[in-house]
Amino acid sequence: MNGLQSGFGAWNPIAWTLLFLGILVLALFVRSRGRRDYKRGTGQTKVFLSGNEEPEERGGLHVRADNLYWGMVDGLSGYYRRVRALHTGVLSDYVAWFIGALALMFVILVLVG
Amino acid sequence: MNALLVHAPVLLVAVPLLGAFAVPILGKLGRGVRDAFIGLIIAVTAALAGWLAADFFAGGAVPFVYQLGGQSTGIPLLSGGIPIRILLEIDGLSAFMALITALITLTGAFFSFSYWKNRSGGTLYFSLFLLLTAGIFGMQLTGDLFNFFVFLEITSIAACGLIGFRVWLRRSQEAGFKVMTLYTLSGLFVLLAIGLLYSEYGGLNMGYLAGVLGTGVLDKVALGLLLTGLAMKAGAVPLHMWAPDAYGEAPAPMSAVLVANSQASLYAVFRIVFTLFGATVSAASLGWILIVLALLTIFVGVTMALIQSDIKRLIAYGAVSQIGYMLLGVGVGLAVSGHAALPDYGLVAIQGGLFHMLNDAACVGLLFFASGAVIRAAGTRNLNQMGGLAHHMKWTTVFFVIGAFALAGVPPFNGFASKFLIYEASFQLSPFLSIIAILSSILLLAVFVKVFQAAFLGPRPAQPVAEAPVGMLIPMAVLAAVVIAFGLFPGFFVDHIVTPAAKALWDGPAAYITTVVGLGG
Amino acid sequence: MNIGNFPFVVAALLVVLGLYALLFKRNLIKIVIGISLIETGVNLFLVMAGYRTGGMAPIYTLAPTPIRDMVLPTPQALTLTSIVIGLATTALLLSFAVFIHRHYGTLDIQEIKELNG
Amino acid sequence: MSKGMSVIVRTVTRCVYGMILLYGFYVIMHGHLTPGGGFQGGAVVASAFALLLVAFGAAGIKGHLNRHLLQTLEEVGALAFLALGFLGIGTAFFYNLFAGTGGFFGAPAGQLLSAGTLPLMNWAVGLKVMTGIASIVIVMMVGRRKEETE
Repeated sequence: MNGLQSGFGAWNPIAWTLLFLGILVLALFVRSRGRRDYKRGTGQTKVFLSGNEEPEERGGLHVRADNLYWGMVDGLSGYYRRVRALHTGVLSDYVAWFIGALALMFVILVLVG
Repeated sequence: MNALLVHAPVLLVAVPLLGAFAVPILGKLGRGVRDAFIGLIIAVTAALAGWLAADFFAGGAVPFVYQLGGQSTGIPLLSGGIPIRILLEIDGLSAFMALITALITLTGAFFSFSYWKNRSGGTLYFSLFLLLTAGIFGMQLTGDLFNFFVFLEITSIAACGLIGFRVWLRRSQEAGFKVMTLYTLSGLFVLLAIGLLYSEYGGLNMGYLAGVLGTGVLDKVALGLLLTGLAMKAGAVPLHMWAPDAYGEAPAPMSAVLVANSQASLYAVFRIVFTLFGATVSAASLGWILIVLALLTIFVGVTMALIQSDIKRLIAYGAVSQIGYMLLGVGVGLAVSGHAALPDYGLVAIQGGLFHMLNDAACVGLLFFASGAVIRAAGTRNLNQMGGLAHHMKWTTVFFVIGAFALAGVPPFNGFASKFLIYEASFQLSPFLSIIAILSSILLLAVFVKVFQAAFLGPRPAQPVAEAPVGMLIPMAVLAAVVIAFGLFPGFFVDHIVTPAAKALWDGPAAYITTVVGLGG
Repeated sequence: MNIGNFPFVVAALLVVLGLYALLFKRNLIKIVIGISLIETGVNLFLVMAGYRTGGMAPIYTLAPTPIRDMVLPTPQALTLTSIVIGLATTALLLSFAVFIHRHYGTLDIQEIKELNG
Repeated sequence: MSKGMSVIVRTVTRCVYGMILLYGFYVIMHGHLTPGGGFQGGAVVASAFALLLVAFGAAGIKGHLNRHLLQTLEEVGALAFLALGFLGIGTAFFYNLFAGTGGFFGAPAGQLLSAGTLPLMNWAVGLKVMTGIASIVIVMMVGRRKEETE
């Protein structure tokens, strides 16, 4: 009633949520077993940045949107160069895509289906 | 049946239309009167749609027709076997789509009140908003191809008016011109197809046409014109180029309603391939056309979203990719509906595709609303210039995260429930399909992590920003509640709403046809 | 070729001409003219679809006997509706063109591409 | 441009203006009997307004054609059309309530006061179309003028 059956697998969100909450409680429990004898205000509470000093200017720390996934976009640069070239912003090209899709659809429907 | 309920199909079109024409007059009486009137109109429309759908689904989802201008509303007049009246036909799919439209327009209108509080141009905006609402309901409820074209053009004109009515913004004018040209072009080809079908069979009624359509070349040309024209309006890759312009440049609440508009075109695609041409054209080849379109849409939409730096354009590409999931689900269902064995997963795929329409409307609406609140607070749409908004906009952040997780298909939100059905069913047709779908879903999560990191995380902004007003938060909260409810209790909604809609497609056009032409012979 | 098919050829030519304008003309106004040409072609096709050779105008009180001598009224109603829609579309497109010229200082569609990528 | 066109054009406009209006209203009123109707008649009437605008310029017609009044009348036309649709909702939306009843607008087919709500709908559509097209023409004209002064 509550879940979904696909005939192949099943999905029960309530059970999943209960499990998720259970694991969350477990994780919090493990966390609460951690050491409490660390010294505040010393190097023990500092952020560990591969041994580098933590920069003081907080404003400069924010990673801006274009810098995220730089590596991935760079790795896919061949794909992105081609796909961006298709989105020219020129209306005539968009109309050409429409005519092309129409022609292709005719060919498929009349010849194949 | 209740007297009001009998007339509900036509009232869903007529009441927003009445509002659209009365708003400019009432606008002269002051903003309070105008807003109260718009709220009343939209609330009445949504309540009628909800009531109609509830009664329809509770009553076993038996299709019925509403006849305009006849001696009675029910039985269509036949003249020589051809229904000539203007008919609205409600079956499971129409009622389901009306429910989606009601949800989005209701929340969109109430979000708009707050959005237009300190801006000018509200009267024109709401007039066009109601016109668009009437057009979308008309597209979903009509049983007549030509009226469908009229409603299609009403939505085109109203949508482009809404994209470009802020004439002082240069990019909105560019978007308005491009979108209007492409909408008109696709609309004219749809009209050409309707003209072809009319000249061949002498009828415009969908039920009648479905019963007499042949398999000649002319029918296939008409099908090609209809499919391509409507795929353009739905925003399927490679005909999607207008969609980011339209969603991105429209006012934020409008973008959500434009998605509902695209879904109405998608509904028409499903109606045409299943009901109109269901009995005549090879289901496998049509289904694979939809599947190829779907894969392109999913992949190109998500990857293009990843590199955007304009928050609304990013969400717009995300919305384009979600159109692909709906096409994938229904396309898989169509492709297997031609098999002699009729495997069960075809129905599951259609259920997934349709359920995803409902879920997508709620999540994308939520994301566009949140982006409106973010842009209002940050004063910019460029993600590179945002940061740290979560310090001041806690509720908006929560709603954005819910919408983003749901759209990316993270359990236990609703997007996962529908994508689960799509993955499982498409896996049984071909594992490649579900691999692409799952991979793109993960990429979409990465896309929204980018937005979340860039806009909401980071150090406090230099000037403190204000949380979105309550008038914006409440519509977002309603959509978030819908997202969570559909996510936690998908079984209930799939059983009661989605399955009748999916069965209307899966069981073939016989029920739709006999409702119109079976009675008079 | 039957002379009765001539209007269909004209309709097809109009649509093709309109598509040519959309694809190869750079001026916004010419693009709007192209849209109007396609629309005219489709409308001509619709009217021709309901024409009967030697038929009368479809006026109820002048209905001839046999009624088959009357041209079909439905395509004419459709064409009329489509003309009305075309009027609204053209007006909207032209006003967009006016404002684009005001903002961009050009009517060349190749230069109006801020929204790309 | 704002001064309008030559004396010949203006005089001819004065002569034919009334005739165009008359013909437009004729087409609207006989919409249920002859080819034509609300949209066509309304477009003819609006063309008379456009002629005025061309002949006398935007400044010349100031005070004669009020844009806000036109837009309000356009909404009234649309609302009247919808109201006529709602009138029949006791039976079905757009049901022709008055046709064939013998009373007002119920005369046999072929007479001016026949066909029930159809002539009324034609009037409503005619009002909407004539005011709508006129205000589009005026807005475009005024927009042009403003652009020239900038």
